[in-house]
Amino acid sequence: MNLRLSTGPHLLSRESTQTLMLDVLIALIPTTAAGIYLFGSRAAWVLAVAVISAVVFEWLWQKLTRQPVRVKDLSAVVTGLILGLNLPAQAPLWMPVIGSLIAIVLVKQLFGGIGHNFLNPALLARGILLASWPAHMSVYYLPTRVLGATSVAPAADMTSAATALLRPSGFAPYDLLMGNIPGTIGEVSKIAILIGLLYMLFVGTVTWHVPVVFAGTTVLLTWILGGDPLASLLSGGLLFGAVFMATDYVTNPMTKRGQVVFAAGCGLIVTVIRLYGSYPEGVTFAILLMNILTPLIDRLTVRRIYGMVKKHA
Amino acid sequence: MEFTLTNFLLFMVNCVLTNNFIFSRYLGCCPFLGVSSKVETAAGMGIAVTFVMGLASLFTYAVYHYILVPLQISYLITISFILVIAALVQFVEMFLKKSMPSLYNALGIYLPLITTNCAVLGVTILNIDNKYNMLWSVLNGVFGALGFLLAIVLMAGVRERLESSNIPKAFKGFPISLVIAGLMSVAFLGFAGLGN
Amino acid sequence: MREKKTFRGVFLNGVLNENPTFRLVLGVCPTLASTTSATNSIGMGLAATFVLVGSNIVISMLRNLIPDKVRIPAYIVVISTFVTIVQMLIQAFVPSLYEALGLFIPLIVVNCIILARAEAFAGKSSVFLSAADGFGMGLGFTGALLLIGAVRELLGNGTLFGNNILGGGFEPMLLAVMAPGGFILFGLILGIVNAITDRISARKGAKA
Amino acid sequence: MRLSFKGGIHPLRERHEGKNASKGQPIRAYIPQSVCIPMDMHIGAPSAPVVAKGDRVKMGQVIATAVGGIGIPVHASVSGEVVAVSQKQLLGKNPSTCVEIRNDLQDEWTELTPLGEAETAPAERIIQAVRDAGICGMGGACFPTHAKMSLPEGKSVDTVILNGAECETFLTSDHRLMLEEPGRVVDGLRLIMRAMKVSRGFIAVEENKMDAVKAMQEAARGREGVSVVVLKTKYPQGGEKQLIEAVTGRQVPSGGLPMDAHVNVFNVGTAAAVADAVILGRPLVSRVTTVTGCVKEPANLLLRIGTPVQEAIDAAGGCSEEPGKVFLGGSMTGIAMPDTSMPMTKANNGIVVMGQKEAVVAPPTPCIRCARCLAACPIRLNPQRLKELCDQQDYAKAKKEHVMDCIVCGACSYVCPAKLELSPAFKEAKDKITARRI
Repeated sequence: MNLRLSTGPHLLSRESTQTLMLDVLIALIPTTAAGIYLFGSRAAWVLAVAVISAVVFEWLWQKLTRQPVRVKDLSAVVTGLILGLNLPAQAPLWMPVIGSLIAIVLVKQLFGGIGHNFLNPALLARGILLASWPAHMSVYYLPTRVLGATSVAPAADMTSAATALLRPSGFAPYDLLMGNIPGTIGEVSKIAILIGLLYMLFVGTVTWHVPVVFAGTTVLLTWILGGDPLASLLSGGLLFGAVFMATDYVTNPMTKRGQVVFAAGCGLIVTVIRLYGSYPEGVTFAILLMNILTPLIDRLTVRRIYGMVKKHA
Repeated sequence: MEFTLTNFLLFMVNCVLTNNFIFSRYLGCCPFLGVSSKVETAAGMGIAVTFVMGLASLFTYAVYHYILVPLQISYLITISFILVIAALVQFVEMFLKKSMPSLYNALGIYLPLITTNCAVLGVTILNIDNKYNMLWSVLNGVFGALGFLLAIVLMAGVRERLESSNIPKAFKGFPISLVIAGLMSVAFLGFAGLGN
Repeated sequence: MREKKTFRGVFLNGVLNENPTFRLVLGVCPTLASTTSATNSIGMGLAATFVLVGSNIVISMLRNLIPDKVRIPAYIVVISTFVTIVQMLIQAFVPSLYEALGLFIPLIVVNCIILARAEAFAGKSSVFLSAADGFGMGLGFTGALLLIGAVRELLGNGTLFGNNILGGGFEPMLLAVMAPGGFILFGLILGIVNAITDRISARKGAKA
Repeated sequence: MRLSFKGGIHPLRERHEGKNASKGQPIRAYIPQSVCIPMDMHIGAPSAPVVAKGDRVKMGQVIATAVGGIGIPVHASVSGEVVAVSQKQLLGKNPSTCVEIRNDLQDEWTELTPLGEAETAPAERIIQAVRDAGICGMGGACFPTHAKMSLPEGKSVDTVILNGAECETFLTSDHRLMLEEPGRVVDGLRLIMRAMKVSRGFIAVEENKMDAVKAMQEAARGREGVSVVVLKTKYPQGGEKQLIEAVTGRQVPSGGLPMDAHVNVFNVGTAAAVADAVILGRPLVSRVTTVTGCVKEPANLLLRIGTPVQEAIDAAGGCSEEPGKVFLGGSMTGIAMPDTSMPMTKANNGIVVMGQKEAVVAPPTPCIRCARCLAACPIRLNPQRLKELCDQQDYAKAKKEHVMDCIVCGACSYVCPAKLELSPAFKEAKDKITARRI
């Protein structure tokens, strides 16, 4: 009899990095489907190129540096898909490739691979694309669905008003909810994002803390500062960011208290950038900035452990 | 610029966040890269710099406007400012050693490094170039240094976190630190337009 | 065992083995600030070289006269004198470069390379070798800046020394000439240079 | 309302904590052909054997006497002939002295001296009787029970909790004991309360054993100061510190003992053994052990102390497939054994056989900071951070960040999607810190 020896626990939970990533991918299905439905096949191309190039770069890097290939953990797929969903449907196809290169190699692998990136790879890639090619990144198009099947022309008067932040006339709350507004592929359909959130809450991929506090802070601050709270919630990339990017395990704090601080900080920065900054939308930068603060938040939100009580006399 | 609360706040946001010394003006990179491996030491360095930059702004303002300009030797600005700063750092060091030994113990080791911190000389020259009066000069020095403090502490936090990461050998140390600084400064782009 | 120092040896040491930018990573601020284009890089490099050679020579000449205690302030005075001279020269003859480098010309004073060479080399070596060291370090600095500047200009502008290289179809990556691009590309180039030198020295080690 | 503590996990939720196979099996006795009784089943100095090869012993006869203040004697668990007194390498670090007895199958008891009934036995003699019966913590702790019952000067206890949580996976021995012999358990509790002069006693049971709760409630009816409380099904609900937090809302101070929170916790099996010792005068010679996993007939066996594990497995019908791993205890903290000829001891509440496939552990992957370990940790430590420190061998810092408070429950390792060996690393760190006096 050849018995294995090891210390407990002898049976482990069935969750693995792969299953967690798979759950995120499942949660992204409604958003992906809505994006392709709204923006047409062009959106599908952008997403496909983003995902494939992300996986290829990850594989290539791990091969070239003679590391174990971990493509199967699906994290590169998630990064690629989220990056693609962060691009406008009309982005030239080299942009998702450059974006994936930045996300996978510069932000993730250079720092030691999965778990070691201190910034959200897809978001930083989006930030770099936005700063480098503003012409492509800040011109948004109304979904082809809304314009009619033949037209892919920019919605003339609101091309540069990122994602209708000011709720331009003509966008009823219903359209904001369903995604009949200009924006990136993934951010427009709020209903799809919320379905994804419900799925992740149900299977326990994420807890409510980050999405709710992030969105709540933004709405509250916008209201206090005299903005339109409903529009602040339903326009722009707020929900997509709060649900899928601020919840990234690797780059947000470990404790619940830390996550609340993190999310509130995101909300504050988003509101400030939206109302006073030169960029029309601040979700990307807000999350990135809070990513940078995360190590310090982690240091300052250490939990009081069991037994830190006075000895009873 | 008139001194009002609004101006004060906008100026602060501008100096600390929007035009951060490290992330958008490239001033003070050497200590930023060199003394940012631990959060505590980074904070010590940042505080020491804040102290010196505020004082340096004050003294160089005086030297420029009451000595160099009247004597029409303002071309000696570089040489005189660097000497003022060097002397100031010496003086602060001696002063701290004598009257506040505990603070000296905490900050003393960083002081000699500050003389060659280009942020200090940089801010004093910028004060003159931007024609700030004495108050705004000092505020520029202090807020600029607070931006430096923020940057170096954030940097140290990230570097501490990456201590156990498997970074490719060729990138360990300076290269990865530069990349970290670059990625951080991408995030700081988000503050563009604030405080203007 | 100490090798006898020659002009050539000291010069090459500065350019290659102890390249101030790639090997010693000194003077990061001017490196980042001036490498937005190849032209600016050369301008900054040559200005720094001028100051390096001049201050190295003067400090070496005065090395026995300067009391040890006031060594550093004395070095700073010498260096800042040369900086002021170079600043006036650039302002007079290359106003466009003066515009582009701005604050970073006076800041050559606090470029750690210069003070470091004064302290580590010129303060203890002959005038002749100090000049060689200044030249080597300066050219090493200039070469490194040129490499970074060329990459940044090419990516960020599609040009090299202002000449369009990559054609009309290339959409320049603005970030490369912005502050973040400076940090990132310097970091990447530094890492790649490290990787290459590691490989070369490994090969040398294998041969020996 | 179900009482609980902060943190924790629900292991093997999808397979009913692994308990379904054996929880319906009534306790049945199994008599081994021979036993091998180690002298170091309890914490403290090993007992000193007083028998030699060839001696005839009766069941319950002392075969080794207590050594030191907290030591306890060891008794023959069968009647028969001593065939060897020898050194054997068991699961401990050093070899253990073992007394092997061939069973003559007569089950002839030695002379027993009962003290009296649960409510009438003289209180001041109970602790001595518990010591003489060789009782130590039967939930797995192995700490001599009489020592726990005797408080040092200046300490006081106002609450006794009987631990019937049985939060470990697979185990059903306490469940069956409470269901089948609730009276013994309550008697034991009353005896402990009387001996310690405590007026409040709880019997705490997880809600996945409502039948046992009912049985205990009935048995406790009318008994002075005794109440049954229901706990949420959660691991490690039965950890001493967690149980105290759940039942009393108090916390044991860091580095302290339960009595520093004025509480003492005993396993229900221990209480039953105390009842036997006082009321019947019987020393601890047998205990209920769950044998489950890949065995043909999962069972709750009343086993003599010292029964070879292989015999217990055979008593449960033998392995149903080629075994890949056998461990004593549940799957969270059970101790894997290299071979099944070793004997089971006073603390063995379960024997679990795992198949070849289940025994393969997934290789670790990089941490993704999902923070599941933080949510799981019942001590509210940061296992992710501690693991980093352990990997860097920075034990001084790990100590500063409270690694010594880790109870090595394995909850963090269980939930880790990266399959990192967290709790083993903390165990190692704790051992090293203690050994090197960091």
